[in-house]
Amino acid sequence: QPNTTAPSATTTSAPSGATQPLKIVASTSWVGAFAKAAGATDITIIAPSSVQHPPDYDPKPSDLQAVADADYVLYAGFEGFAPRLQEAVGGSAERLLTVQTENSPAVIKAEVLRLSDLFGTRPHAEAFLTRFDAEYTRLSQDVRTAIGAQTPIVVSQAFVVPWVGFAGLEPAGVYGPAPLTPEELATLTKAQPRFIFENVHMGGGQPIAEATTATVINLINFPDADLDLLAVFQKNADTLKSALGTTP
Amino acid sequence: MNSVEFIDLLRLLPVQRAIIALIVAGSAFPIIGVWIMGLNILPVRFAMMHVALFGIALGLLLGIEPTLIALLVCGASGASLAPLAHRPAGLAGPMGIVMTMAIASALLLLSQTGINANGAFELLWGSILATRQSDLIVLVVVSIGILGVYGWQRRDIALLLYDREIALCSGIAVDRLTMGLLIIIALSIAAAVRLTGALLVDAITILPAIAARNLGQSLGSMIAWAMAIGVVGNLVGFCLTLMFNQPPGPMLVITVGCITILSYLRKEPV
Amino acid sequence: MNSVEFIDLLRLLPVQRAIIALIVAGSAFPIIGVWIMGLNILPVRFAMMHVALFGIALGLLLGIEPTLIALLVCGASGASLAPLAHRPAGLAGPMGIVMTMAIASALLLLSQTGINANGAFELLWGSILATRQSDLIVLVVVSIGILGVYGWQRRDIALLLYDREIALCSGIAVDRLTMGLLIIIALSIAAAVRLTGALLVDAITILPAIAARNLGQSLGSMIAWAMAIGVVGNLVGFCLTLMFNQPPGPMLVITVGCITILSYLRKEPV
Amino acid sequence: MTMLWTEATAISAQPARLIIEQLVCRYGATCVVDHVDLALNPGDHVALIGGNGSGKSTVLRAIMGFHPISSGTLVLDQQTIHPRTKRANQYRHIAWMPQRQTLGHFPLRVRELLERSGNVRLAIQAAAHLAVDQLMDRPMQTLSGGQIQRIFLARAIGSLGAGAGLLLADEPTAALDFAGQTVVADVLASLPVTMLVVTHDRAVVARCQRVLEMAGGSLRELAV
Amino acid sequence: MTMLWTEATAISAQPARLIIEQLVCRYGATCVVDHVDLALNPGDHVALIGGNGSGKSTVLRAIMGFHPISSGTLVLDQQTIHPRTKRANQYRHIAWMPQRQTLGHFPLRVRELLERSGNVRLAIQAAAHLAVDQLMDRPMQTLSGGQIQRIFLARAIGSLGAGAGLLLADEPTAALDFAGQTVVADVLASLPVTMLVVTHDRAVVARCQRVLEMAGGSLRELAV
Ligand SMILES: Nc1ncnc2c1ncn2[C@@H]1O[C@H](COP(=O)(O)OP(=O)(O)OP(=O)(O)O)[C@@H](O)[C@H]1O
Ligand SMILES: Nc1ncnc2c1ncn2[C@@H]1O[C@H](COP(=O)(O)OP(=O)(O)OP(=O)(O)O)[C@@H](O)[C@H]1O
Ligand SMILES: [Mg+2]
Ligand SMILES: [Mg+2]
Ligand SMILES: [Zn+2]
Repeated sequence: QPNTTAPSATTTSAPSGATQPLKIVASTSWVGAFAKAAGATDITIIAPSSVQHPPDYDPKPSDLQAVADADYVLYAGFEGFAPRLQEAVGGSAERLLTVQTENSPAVIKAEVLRLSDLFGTRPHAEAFLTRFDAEYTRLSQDVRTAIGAQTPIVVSQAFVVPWVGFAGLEPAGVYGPAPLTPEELATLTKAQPRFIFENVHMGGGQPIAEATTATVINLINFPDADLDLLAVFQKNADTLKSALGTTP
Repeated sequence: MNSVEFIDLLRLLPVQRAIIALIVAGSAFPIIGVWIMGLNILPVRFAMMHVALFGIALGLLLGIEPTLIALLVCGASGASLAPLAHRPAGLAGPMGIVMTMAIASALLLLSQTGINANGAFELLWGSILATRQSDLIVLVVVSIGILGVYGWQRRDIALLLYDREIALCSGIAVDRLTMGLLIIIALSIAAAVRLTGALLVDAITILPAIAARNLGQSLGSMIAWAMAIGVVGNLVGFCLTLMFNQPPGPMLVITVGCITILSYLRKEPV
Repeated sequence: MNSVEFIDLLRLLPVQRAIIALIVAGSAFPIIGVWIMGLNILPVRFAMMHVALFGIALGLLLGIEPTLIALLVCGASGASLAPLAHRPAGLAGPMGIVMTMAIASALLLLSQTGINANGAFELLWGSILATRQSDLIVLVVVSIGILGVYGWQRRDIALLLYDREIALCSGIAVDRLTMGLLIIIALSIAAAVRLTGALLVDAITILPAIAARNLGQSLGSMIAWAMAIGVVGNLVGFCLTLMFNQPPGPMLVITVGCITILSYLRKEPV
Repeated sequence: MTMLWTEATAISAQPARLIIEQLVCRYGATCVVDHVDLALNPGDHVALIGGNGSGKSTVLRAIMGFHPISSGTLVLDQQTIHPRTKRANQYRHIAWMPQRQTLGHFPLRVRELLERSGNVRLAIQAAAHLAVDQLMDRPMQTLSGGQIQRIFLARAIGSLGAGAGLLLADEPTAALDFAGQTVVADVLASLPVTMLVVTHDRAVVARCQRVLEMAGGSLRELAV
Repeated sequence: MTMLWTEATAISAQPARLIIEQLVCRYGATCVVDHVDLALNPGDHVALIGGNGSGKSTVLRAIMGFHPISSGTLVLDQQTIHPRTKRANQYRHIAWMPQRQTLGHFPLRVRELLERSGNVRLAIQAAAHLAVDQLMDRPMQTLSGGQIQRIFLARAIGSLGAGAGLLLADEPTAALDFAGQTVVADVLASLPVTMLVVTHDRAVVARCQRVLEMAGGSLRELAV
């Protein structure tokens, strides 16, 4: 449903559209990384990656200014401040886009292409995806190699399930984001996992570790301020290699 | 930040709206704050946020407009406290029950139904910088309502907060008045959280009222103090917000909070 | 859920530890709850969580062990209330200030320094199902400490909570005792949140105490009631948790909360 | 100071008739008012005396509806007082002086208390006669024991001025200085309404037409 | 009932000497105790009378340290009373009966109050003499006005039994029934300690050796 032509606000405020990069405001660094991958260059992040609960974020005056000046405001859907700020400053509601954030190749590919069509930066996005595919395959292979022939049993927090596939494994169980119930704990414990893929941003898997002596592997989803999505894959690959690789 | 940027910010419509909102709400909501002090239900803002969360979860579950359900549940929880007001231990305990039971029920409902908690939280979100035209209108209406109720019932309220039995034997319908106040408090707090942000509600209700309790010698003078501190403190805090580019909620709470702490220097409050 | 599964759950080490924790903490923390009622600082659990968050942010910023700083800041904030206890408006106002100012400062500090708040929140997180051996030991030590202080000072505490002037002219060092109680309350609540989870703290402190305020006729009998409700209510709630497969925090709050609501059926508390 | 209070004539109320039959009040299991009968004719000034803890205040508080009635009936001017319903309306018919002059939970100025008494003008005149009219802008919390008591009497007189035909006063002279004891006893005597006054003050008893004594929850009339 | 209280001989305290010089107490700008001098010799029983609002309670509360002293000195048995420091220790030297018998903020049983009076045994004996020993297990909040006053006198006697040499009593007979007024006046007269008693009760005044009158913040001694 997103419009492929830039909204009128942009064309009127920036008549020399070809030379001036689009101003993108992203709710979080994760959303920002998708925009960057799609080819945006002028990206302002509202909630820094340090904010645990994006729904709670209290924007600053500079955030308001950024939204007022933005060509597009991107958010993941649950950050109430993004649509409210956009509505408060007025202007076309079409500037506001939701982006599905998930670190799986399929979602990344779909969302990056969709955004690039909007930004008019398709070639950049395709170049990124080519690089991404190669990197993903390489890093994923490294992890699989480190694991070796065995297939350790893992359970995973709901929002880091894609990393289980990344490691070439199947999750024996999933928990979160709600707190564990005793039955979940019992079921997940009974699965006798060797590893727990924990979402470092939310937590919640510690009781399983307690009950099973499984190793907790802390995985990230949000990139740093450099908005480098590939760095997230690099970092998690390293984490996974050193954790899974040490299995006897 | 230099002055040019400050002026730039003032040109933004939401910033102008925020200033109007701070003046309007800052002069009406401290009245609510003083009632809250008098009824000894200071954590009501926390309680209402959690009751609202429960209402939202319920609304999402039933497929009815969640903010409506949230308001209804907030009003009902306020009303449900009224019959306990005459007890020797007062309303602090019942408010504590509402607060903890609401969180627990909300979490249970969310975990039961698998509703995305983020979506529920999102509906509770507000910020003074994100005040829309429609928000401002609602805020003005609510504020005028509060001022009206106070103007109309202030003598009875003064006696009620002083002593329930004396109010009763002065011919005041104590139960009805208590329930009315509790419902107004619950609804306006719930609305204000959504319209202006949670922390701002603290800065315009509770904190000015705590300061006024130290400074005023009657309901009238306390409310005058609270309104003055509400408006002035929040405008000063908002200027600091703009000047130092800080999140407004925390900044306003800290500004008004400092004034409140200073009010404790007054030696002999009544 | 059938009985086999129930027995299965009881075989889990975390479940066994949770039961011990509920018995131990459930019999000591209600004492803290009654003190909290007596000092009229019911939202202390909320306040301490946010004070702790501020302390953690500070610790992360300074590179010092964050949980240590959090405990220190909690203790200090408790102590800072003591000089205000003799004011006519009591401690409810000061506790309100601590609560709102702590959230605001924590948010400001986090937003200022770009500290990873995930770490900060993580350190506050606790769940009764995640109680480790070491947590249990700390909990037992804290609980014994609370029981010890109460046994040792209970006559003085009874008079202090009854009336400060009467306590003073009975030769009680009122200021010191108030400060001691506030520090103990602040520290144990902060520790318990970390060890057992926030909601569980409500279920073992505030709720039993509110019920006991309706049922007991003296500090001693209130504490007996609170302990009974704390232990029994939480064990029942935990069984329900296991039987109906619910998150323990909300389930325990709801169970004990229902008992507390029932306590209001008693007509004439003192 | 000891002259009769002339403004009392401004009280327009019709003296009320109060009939109490078989009144029983309990605290939990203990019965502190035990099947009490009592009839006050319009204009009667009745002293209610009796040992400490004999149940005098409980009787008054039951009439006011502040204490639940276990059984029995209260009839004020042919109207049965329902302990639960339409209370706010009934209070306008009874002026009340409590034994424990509460300091209140929240600041309130003397003026605000008197303004809501029913008849401000008369209440302020009464305050002037009782020498506490200079305290109008003071918070109740800052008054001395005797000053509070005088203000509460002024408030009760304001209620009488607004049409209450019955005054219930619980130890109205307890905290007063020597002069005040006489003044208040005289003011009470001059009020043209029905009055039931609990007292341990012989001067007040002496000015009443009837004396009832309470003991162990029961009431008997003393020959005066 | 009106006999002297024999257990008073169990009070072991050394009667105290209290010297007050140029005491000034204010509420905000108003000066309610205005350069008051007062000397109590050991064993003196002194009545403090005066109009309502004249500052009597404030003087007593200042001695107790409950009201701040603007200027002046208080010396108890050669020891200057510092309004701020080591308060808890000094309270053991003064027995206190407040004017407003607080109902308290939290339940407390009578027994618990007396247990912490200093000398439980004596306090309970006094309660028995004052006919309130059957109330030991009752919460303070459930007592009648006169019952509370009796319990507070018993508490003060407990303090005397623990060595306090000075009794400060603020209107100790205000809420008492006829018999109680006499009993308490007699008990007070029998106490072998220094005593400063604020009262509006002629029977209590008559049993004191000295009478001071307060008016407008100033004190003068009346010839008895
Ligand atoms: N909650 C309660 N539980 C048990 N007994 C109570 C309670 N409240 C009051 N009482 C008792 O009821 C009796 C009557 O009390 P009331 O206040 O009516 O006495 P009174 O005649 O007014 O005494 P006084 O002259 O001292 O004011 C007293 O013995 C009192 O101890
Ligand atoms: N906070 C205050 N601000 C101003 N004046 C006050 C305050 N508190 C008390 N007062 C005044 O101080 C004076 C002295 O009060 P105090 O209680 O000492 O009187 P008292 O002699 O004990 O009177 P009573 O016989 O009525 O008990 C009174 O006139 C009172 O109104
Ligand atoms: Mg009485
Ligand atoms: Mg006095
Ligand atoms: Zn949050």
